[in-house]
Amino acid sequence: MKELLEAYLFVAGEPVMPAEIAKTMQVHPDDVAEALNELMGEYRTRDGGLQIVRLAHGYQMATREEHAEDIAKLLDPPGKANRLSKPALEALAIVAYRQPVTVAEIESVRGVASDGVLRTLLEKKMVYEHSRKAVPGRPILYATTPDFLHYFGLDTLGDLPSLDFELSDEDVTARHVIEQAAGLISE
Amino acid sequence: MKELLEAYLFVAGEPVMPAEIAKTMQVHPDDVAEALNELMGEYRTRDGGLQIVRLAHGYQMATREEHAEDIAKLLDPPGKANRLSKPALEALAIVAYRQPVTVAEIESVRGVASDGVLRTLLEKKMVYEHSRKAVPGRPILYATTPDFLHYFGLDTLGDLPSLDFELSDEDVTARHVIEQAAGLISE
Amino acid sequence: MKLMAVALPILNLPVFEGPLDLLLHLVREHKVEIADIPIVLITEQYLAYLQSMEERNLTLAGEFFVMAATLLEIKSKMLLPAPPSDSDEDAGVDPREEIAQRLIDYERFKALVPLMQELELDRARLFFRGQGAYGDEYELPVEFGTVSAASLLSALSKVLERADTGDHQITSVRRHRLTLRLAMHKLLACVKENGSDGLVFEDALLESGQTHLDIVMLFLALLEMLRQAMVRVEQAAVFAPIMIYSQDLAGGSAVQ
Repeated sequence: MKELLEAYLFVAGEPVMPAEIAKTMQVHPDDVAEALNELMGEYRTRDGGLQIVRLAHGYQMATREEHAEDIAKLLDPPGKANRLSKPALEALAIVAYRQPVTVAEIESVRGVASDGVLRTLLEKKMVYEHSRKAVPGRPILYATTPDFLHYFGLDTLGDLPSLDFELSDEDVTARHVIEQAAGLISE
Repeated sequence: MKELLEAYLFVAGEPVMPAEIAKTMQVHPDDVAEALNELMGEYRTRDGGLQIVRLAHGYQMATREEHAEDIAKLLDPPGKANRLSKPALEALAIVAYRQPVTVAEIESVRGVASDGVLRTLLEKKMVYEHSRKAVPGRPILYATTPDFLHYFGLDTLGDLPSLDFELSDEDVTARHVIEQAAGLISE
Repeated sequence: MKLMAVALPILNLPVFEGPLDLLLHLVREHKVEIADIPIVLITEQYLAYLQSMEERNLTLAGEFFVMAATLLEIKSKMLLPAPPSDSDEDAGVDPREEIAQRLIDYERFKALVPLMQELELDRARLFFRGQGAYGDEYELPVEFGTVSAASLLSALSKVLERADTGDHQITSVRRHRLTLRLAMHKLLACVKENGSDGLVFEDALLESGQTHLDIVMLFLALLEMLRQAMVRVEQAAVFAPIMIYSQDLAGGSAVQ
């Protein structure tokens, strides 16, 4: 159980809730919480590069504070070509074609939480906070930067490859609806 | 050093290269490789939920094989991953062992048109256009990518199974015939 | 009375990837060495197989016929009396040699396929950090400069495809069209069902909408419903889940 939890903490990449794990694995939530606390203690005793922290009602695996500067250096060394992970590329593609767009809109297309990758894209200066959407909550709308155009060798956004092909097997109605939607979203 | 490397392996989310770390941290690459190998051994001994594996010329943190089913359940991935088809694997094996290689060369081994499977392999980033062959028509030469190594859990091309393996269950005559043939082919 | 479907005789023929695959199968069936193919017999069987394929109206690729021609050529060479040899080099050449070499070469690579499948499956048992966000398959990050604008498009279409093949995918022929009115109706029903708990925005879009057209439609419906003040949308904090509430319940929740 503890080994599995350790593995799951690693792959999850977000705070892990004992209740959710208990439900999926069909065990008691208290057993999950107990195992997680035990694991947390082990990590503290081992004194390695990682720790387990309690965050937002959950447990999350994280690096230790003292390595923050070195990690930042290693992740973004000067002169090293920037790299984009698959999730980041997916999110960027959605921003590029649907901009300006909110995180919730990106997530609704990708089907997974996307605030993390969006933060990466902001850090890499691929997207910026364009404006706020005129709906309750006024969520941030993101758009691509001139750096984005530069990296992808584009002159203007109009140079992006046409989205047409994706509709190839759909009929004209679908095309019409999506154009309508694009119009509404950009309003 | 080892703690920092552990932390970096965790956040990197991709295979980390000792040479790159050494450059950023201004230490000797051998020291980095040594610390990484030590860490790898510690993880093996500890027998927890995680391991460090050698993949695509680097070191990457990953879960242990025995938790695969449970992790998949907990992650609830949006659909089964697509595996490569047999024809695609056949073509890929030819590229892997004969690279760089042209489509015509792949076809001459397989005896069937292979541009379709090659397109799939290009899309899946298993192969890339390496260069052009210096013959009339200058056909494209294909080679395997780091993604190929990663996808098959290999560190280097040297980790590919030896081409001789298949003789293990054949008789000596067959071995003799094939050796003879191999001699002829290489001539 | 219903017509009974006539059961076709089951021909238990394996599917062959190509002419070499078929030829290798025939050679293996006779348990002969590749270098010593009984060419007359094999050629006959090869042709018989092609014929049976044609009778079953299966389209045969040209490659199968090219191989047939090659086999026939070898056969005729084997049957002809050896020409008086002018030179020593000519004398020893077996007309089957080239095809034998190709078969040996092909067999080696064919044998690699199951091994590669094994490697593929073993590696798929490893999960990496943030795997949840990768969807189906982990991929190495791409380097800027090697990423083309076309890869953006393919990334987008992959996401849309994934949205298309959700768990609740309808296997029947997809011809239904979610109209805007229908989408609004559906969404409102969902919102009302959730009552004062509210409906999570993403759930609203992904729960019922399987095709990307459906998602777009539901999204459109939400915008339209907001415009008509049929629903209220709230977000507690940046990045917090966006909640949809029915306006009908506005008074009800205030009573508490």
